Amino acid sequence: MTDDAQEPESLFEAPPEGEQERMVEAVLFASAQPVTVADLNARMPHGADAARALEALRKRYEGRGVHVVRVGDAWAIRTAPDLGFLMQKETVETRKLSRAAIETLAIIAYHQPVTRAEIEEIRGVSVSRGTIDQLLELEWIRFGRRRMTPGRPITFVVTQGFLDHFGLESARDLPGLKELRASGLLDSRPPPGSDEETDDEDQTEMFEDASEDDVPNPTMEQEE
Amino acid sequence: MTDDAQEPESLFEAPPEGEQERMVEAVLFASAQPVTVADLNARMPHGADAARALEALRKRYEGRGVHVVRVGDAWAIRTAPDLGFLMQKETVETRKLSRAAIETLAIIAYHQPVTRAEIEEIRGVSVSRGTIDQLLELEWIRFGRRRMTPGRPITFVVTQGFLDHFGLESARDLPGLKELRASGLLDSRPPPGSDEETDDEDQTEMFEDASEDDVPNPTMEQEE
Amino acid sequence: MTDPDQTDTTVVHVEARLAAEALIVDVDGFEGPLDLLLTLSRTQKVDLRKISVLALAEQYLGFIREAKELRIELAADYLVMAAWLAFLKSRLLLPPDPEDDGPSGEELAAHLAFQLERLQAMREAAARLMARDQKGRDFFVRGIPEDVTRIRTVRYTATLLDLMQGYARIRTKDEFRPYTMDRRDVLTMEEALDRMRSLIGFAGDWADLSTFLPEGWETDPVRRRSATAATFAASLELAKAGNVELRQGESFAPIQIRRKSDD
Repeated sequence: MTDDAQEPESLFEAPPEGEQERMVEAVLFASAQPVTVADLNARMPHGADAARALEALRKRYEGRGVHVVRVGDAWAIRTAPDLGFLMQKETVETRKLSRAAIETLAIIAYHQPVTRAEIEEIRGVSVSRGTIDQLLELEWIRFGRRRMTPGRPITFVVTQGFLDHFGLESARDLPGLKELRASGLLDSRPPPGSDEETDDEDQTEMFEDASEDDVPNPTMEQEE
Repeated sequence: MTDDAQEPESLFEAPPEGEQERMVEAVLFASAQPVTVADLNARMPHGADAARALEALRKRYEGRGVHVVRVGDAWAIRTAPDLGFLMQKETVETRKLSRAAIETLAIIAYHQPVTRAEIEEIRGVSVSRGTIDQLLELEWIRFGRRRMTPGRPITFVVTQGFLDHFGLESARDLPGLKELRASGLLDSRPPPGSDEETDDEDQTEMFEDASEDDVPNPTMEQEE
Repeated sequence: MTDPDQTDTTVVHVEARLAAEALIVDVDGFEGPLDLLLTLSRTQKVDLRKISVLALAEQYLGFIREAKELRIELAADYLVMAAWLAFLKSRLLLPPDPEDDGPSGEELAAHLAFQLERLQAMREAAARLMARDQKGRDFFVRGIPEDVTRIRTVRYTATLLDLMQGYARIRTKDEFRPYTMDRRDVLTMEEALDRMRSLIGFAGDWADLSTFLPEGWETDPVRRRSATAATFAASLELAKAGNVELRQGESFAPIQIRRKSDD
């Protein structure tokens, strides 16, 4: 800073140091980018010494909630690193399971233990890896035993977590097709003769099991 | 804040006041939007008293390049207005508001909650849809409650964004509000004679207009 | 309001004419009759509270007359206001009619004065508001906001109802399958009969019924079941016709079949 004593009191007189510090503070605060010393000097009134004001400001913010920090060759105000935890907000968002996931889960629940190929056969479409992963992640399904058939495919079964979530004592409490129909969940009338016909012996077994338990299901009533 | 002396040293012990002030400082600096006291308390550790910390912080920043300002029930850090000249780079060119929009805004601010018919009565002309839309878009006004009069017209009120934009702590701090109130100019004064006669025909029409507008708009309902 | 300024009327009238001439060019520049009245009232150069509404009515009516002479199209509301002011004027000038229980001329005049004063006050308030320090012009917000990072946990959920409806959906999908598609895994007796007829010529010796199942139908349990039933029914049919013989060693033993010897 040149301090020309000869120069008469003029428009170009530098503002007092405290004022310069305020200016640097305001500019650093409002700028969308870190600001270089050159830029600060260009913005401040003639004769101001941004570097010195910056140093004073930096000292002033020591130990505060925000700091004056150097970013490359520029300067910015940033939150003190130890307070970073205040900048996080945890939100829990509840979302409905996708239709594919619900159907896959239903098949596992009704037909367990069931292989992926069997799920695909029942749904009539392939089951994406993501759907299975999602159900595994939710801990609603887990791996069961391998099927003792060629290729020894892994099976899936539902978990205790699943039962807890759906308020079931056991997977057998799931209502069978007859009950679903009786409760109006299934409004279609089956074509005569195709009643409860299934593709697979395991399924038939499982399914008959389920419908044998046709004691009125209280859980289901509540759900309606 | 309840301070249970019986409670042993626990996880819930509030941080020291200086620390609380740093936290409030960090959060306010980080946000471009005003932050409510409730939000501050929610983000700070259990037992902290954001309101008290805010008061200390506000004092600390008096006379500095940035200020702690109150905006309705929220707080924000803003640059000191006298340093605006340094900020040409940050200045956002705002759309120039029409005279109608400015007057409508003032009427809403000073008379709130106010119906469209009342605005029209004060200005002596009908308020175009575009004017209201522009103010809504700027988020300077919002829908208030419906007036419990025939047609249940919707009212307008100013927002926190309005207060923030004009540097007002609350709508009570509007310039000249007290004088206007004292002189009775903010009273709703119906025209002499009952509403059915003379010039009131126009008004009745306006009312009907307004209520027609209201009906199909579900957003308004939600706003209540 | 019996006009105390009655003596000024002629002066006011001249001023009003001058004002009206200046204003007429730009009648569209006014925001309605009230705005025009407010502008005209300024020529009285008094506090709006002390304004002479009668004089103002004269001014306005004069303005409208001028505009008509110049064949300027006036919006309906200007004419409505003119009619109303003419009515007001007569109310103010004539002694009150004891029969009429409507508002008095003074009351109407006072309300108009109030409206003008209020509009003026709102305009001043608007000006003061806009003169305040404004965000983004005079004071500024944080340029580099450190956004609160939202750690968003998505919790997926489903109800038992969803589960059951999902299952029901899959099951009914099968039931709705057109009948012809179901026949993919069904061997009809006619088909079995045709097949048996062509094969039976070679079956001179006892052979298991199962060996007559069509190729590929013996592995899949559903198809096997259907094919077995159809083939069995067909063989009964052939036996009835006297073409084949059937035998079974014991209960649940394989059923055997052979062509009936011609002898």
